[in-house]
Amino acid sequence: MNIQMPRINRVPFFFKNQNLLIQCGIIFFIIITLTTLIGPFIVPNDPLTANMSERLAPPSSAYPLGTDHMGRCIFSRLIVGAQSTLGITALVVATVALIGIPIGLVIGYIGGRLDTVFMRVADGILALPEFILAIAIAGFLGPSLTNLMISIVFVKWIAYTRVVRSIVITERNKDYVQAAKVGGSSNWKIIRRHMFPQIVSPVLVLATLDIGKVILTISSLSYLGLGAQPPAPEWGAMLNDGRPYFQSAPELMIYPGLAIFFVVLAFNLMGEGLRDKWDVKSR
Amino acid sequence: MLTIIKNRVTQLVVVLFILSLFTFTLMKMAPGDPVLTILNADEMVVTEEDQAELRNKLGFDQPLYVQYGKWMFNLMQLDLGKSYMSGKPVIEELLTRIPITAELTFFAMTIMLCITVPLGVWSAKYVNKWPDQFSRFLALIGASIPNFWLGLILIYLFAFKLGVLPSSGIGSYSQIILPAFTLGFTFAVVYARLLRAGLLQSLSEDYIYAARARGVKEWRILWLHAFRTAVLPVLTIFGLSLGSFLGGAVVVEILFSWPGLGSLAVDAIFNRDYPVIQGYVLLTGVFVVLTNLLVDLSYYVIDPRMKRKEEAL
Amino acid sequence: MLHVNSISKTYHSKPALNDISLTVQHGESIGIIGESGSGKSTLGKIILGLDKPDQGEVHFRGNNLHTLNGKALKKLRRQLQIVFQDSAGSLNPKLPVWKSVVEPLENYPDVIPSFLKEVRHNRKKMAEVLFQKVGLSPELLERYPHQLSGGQKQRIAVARGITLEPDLLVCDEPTSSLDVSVQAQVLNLLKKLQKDLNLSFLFISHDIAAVQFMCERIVVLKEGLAVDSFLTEDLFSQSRHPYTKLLVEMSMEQENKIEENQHFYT
Amino acid sequence: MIENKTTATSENNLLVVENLSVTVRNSREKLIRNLHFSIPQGEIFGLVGESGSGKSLTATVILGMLSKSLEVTSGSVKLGQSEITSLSERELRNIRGKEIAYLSQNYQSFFTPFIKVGKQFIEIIRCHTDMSRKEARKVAIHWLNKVHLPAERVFNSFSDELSGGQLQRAAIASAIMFRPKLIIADEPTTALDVLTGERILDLLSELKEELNCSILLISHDLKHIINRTRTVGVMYGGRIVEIGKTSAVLANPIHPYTDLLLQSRLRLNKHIQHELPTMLGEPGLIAEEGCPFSKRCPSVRESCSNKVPMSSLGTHHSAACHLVKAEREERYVTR
Repeated sequence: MNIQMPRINRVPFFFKNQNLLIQCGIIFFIIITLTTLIGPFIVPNDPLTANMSERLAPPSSAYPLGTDHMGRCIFSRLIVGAQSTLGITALVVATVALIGIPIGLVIGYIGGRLDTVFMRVADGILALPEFILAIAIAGFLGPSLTNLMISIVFVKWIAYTRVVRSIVITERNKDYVQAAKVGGSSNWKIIRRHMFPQIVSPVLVLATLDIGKVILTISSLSYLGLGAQPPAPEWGAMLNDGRPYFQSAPELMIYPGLAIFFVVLAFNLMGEGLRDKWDVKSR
Repeated sequence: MLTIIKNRVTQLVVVLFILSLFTFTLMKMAPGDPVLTILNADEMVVTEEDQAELRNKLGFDQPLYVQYGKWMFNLMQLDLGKSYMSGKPVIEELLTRIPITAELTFFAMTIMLCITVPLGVWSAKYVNKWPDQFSRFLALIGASIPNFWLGLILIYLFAFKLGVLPSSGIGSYSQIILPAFTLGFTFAVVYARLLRAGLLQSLSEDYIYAARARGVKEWRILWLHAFRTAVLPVLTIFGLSLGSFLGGAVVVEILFSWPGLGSLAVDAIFNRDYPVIQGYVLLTGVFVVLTNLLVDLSYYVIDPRMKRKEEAL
Repeated sequence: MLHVNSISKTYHSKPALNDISLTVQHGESIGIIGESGSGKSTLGKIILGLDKPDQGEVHFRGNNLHTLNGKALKKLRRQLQIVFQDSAGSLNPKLPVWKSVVEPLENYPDVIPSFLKEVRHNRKKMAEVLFQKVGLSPELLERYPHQLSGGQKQRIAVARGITLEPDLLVCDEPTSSLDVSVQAQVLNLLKKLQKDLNLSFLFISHDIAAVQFMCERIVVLKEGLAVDSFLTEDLFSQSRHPYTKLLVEMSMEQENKIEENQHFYT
Repeated sequence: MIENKTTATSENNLLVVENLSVTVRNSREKLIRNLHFSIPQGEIFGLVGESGSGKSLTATVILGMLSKSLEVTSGSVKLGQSEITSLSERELRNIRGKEIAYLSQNYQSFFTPFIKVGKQFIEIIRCHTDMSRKEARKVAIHWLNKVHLPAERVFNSFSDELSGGQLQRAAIASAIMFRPKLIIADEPTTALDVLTGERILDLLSELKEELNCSILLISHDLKHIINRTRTVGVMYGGRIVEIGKTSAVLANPIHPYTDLLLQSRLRLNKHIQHELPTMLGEPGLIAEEGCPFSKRCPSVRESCSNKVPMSSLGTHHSAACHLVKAEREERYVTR
């Protein structure tokens, strides 16, 4: 039935206002960014200095969250760790989007054989999920953050190309694109003016949600010891460090885990909020 | 249908070829000399002659394409070489681990289904009411929580604090609950949202309205008319996120000391046991491709329209 | 001006058009009638150069439309514009409508349509003039398509169609997605513009009454074949093709019923 | 004279809609206002209106399938003795498909696309009776033959393997299996070609005679239904602005909306017109107070923003317009 139903807002508790999701997310995001940028200058202790006499110390004024198994300040390590985790993630997502979007635009718009070839290649690459690829690369080339980033980028750009491509393919057959062609607009102009605006919001949503996913992937692999190498204060690696002690000192794993959880949650909240606001369908 | 399968299988062969080329290249790019690793050069004195002899035996002195050809030939016969560590054939190592991982995956997926379907249907039925909000809340948590951390928390709670479930090991059903739940939960709640969206979409179709107007019972409408197409987006995403699922399985295996394929692979990485890593990568690659093939084919079973459309072209 | 020379087109091994020929003179309007699946929209697309025929050719002002490339094609395209059926789909949802209207003028900086002489330097002003020409208030300039009604959107599509003062305007079912009370408005507008700008029309429709109102000559398409072609005043002639007669009869039956009633009472 | 209730509830009326109003839940937005009409046994009643007039929503209310975001705020819908608006979901389901049948414009999505048509026939039959699959199949084949379809083939087809005309016929077959009292046909021919559409309407009227049921024929275009209906209601902005014997309405369109709708319709003419008569504005323009058409009406006056009651003219014709009394009455032609 084509009866237009007015949207009714009668949603319980904190989802009442859809924008609230974004607002929560944005507040989190600002806190996180600030922490990342100025954090390293204000941390109470050097995150790398071990002090074996202060091992597994409880929270105190000197060590706000206590110390780890090597007597390093957990709080300082968390703050500094934010920088490496988030910095890497931002870099990865930006690279991926910069590679994926133009390819998707061109392939989707031109279509035909080029598109078929691309889809084959994409299928081939997707047979190697980023996690497995990361394992492969870490396995053959040795575990390191750089290798980890390469493997994520290598697989992830396809997701962006796919999203962009599928939008472009639906849009390019619509009458308004035909009308623009009839009106003498060049292909470049059609891509720039008519296609690009269509992909902005879906790609932003995708990227926001991907930041969370990439953080999770990086920290999982670091947890396995395939990403950041000790003694770097990376959250996943910190969790791995704390593992032998977590029966006696669970806070070693609780704090970094919480940090990861909240940061990812922030980006997910923002992504969900933006998706609702722009009414982006997941493809 | 046959032509479709034929097309897909051709695709599959191409994909597998790329995959094999890729792993072979990576293996050749790997730093360190496998010959020295095998001869355990760190601890023993190895002569040039010994090295040359082994190199010749392994065929490493031949041109790359010959090596690849031989390697491919062996691969066809499921011969992936021998593990540097245990000296056993890689295929044997893999085969002993597959059932262990399969068990974990099977239980995780069962738990996943048991959460996804009811939660998805429930929240679609009460859109924007509290069940829907609850499932949204769960999905946000599920998408934000690192699954190894969830596992750690679960171990801490159930094994250490409550002492009701074992923290690791394999063999009994009580031991499988925590790892399977850890693996299944994060995916289940996210898929539940997808299922909900799919259901809302298909419930708003004109043919659902028409079926209601014909007096068809509500449960038939939900399960026979609406559910089918609602599953499609979930299946698509499942196919695409299968990699993360397998990745999650690796993490969970390590976390719960589950001696499956993941543990094997991680051990192999730290021991630079290249044939095993290669075997693992190839195996998962084949698995992912085959599963996606199944997902693709299931579309045609679920919605016969697609089949006819494709055949008409 | 436009010569369509026995074109054929096949889609998925089904013939969509079979050996169609027609000519359009300057200032003339030709109607194409056909039911769904008759190939009438395909014909429109081929004439615009948006699609290629399998056989035959389209000559516009002496040039073969489907062998031209680049600049020459662009130059020729200026004279060939279109109004689509679905007014909602023919405007970019992310652009304010006035930008859609003046887009063709950006692409042809040298073209100065007679009615835009004074304002050619100013995009917004041009849009205003064009809006006026199709009977829309300038308040609507900044709106997005979803903020407008079906009739308003179709007027905007018409405005875009005439922006370049083309020789030939292809109208592909311009009224069939509109409400009944709006159809007549849009048809009147199109007819008025045709007179004012001396346009040629290729008017594609399934509605025989609309075609009769708009066109001087009519071609009847059935399953990709041109079964009948005649001057509009001969529509009721006995020598029409049986299919045309059937269409006319259907339409007249309803009419007669109304008139019968009106006579009955008066 | 205000139309009184005695005429509306007279014995032979199958469907009686009285004073029906539908609003968006928790808001004041009225989608249907004080709707009032009845359909006698064995007759075809036409409901005409453009987009936003509420004609399809009316069908939804009669089927008892109103979305949860909407609510009936007043009035009643009576089918025979049962009051639709107060039936339980279960009772409604028993009526739907059995006593009230539905046909839609969108023939392509009438049957669920991935289930064979025949299976869906069996489903309907078994939802309403205890027939075995075998018996149900026989019944389905019988009715498919009845609408002049190649029954076996259609029975074993998916809906996208059939043509528009075939699908609409199959839809009709599925609708009449239980000899319903009322068939709601919501734009059954709009999406079809003219010729196919006419044949579908022929079939419907033929079946109506045979089954002695009533039909509610909904359309956006007067010309689609004037040939077929005995009575017709014209809707605008959620209200019926004019209702009466089709012939009387055609001869004396009282409400300016009906009048203009008739005048501005596209028609074949012996002499070609130079300009079509038009009506101002678009169907989205609906006045909140008084006559909903007043924003587009050429003869609008101040009193139009007050409540406009239905006034009767002749025995079978009434309209909600102040002009009725003032001007039109003297011009009204009676037999």
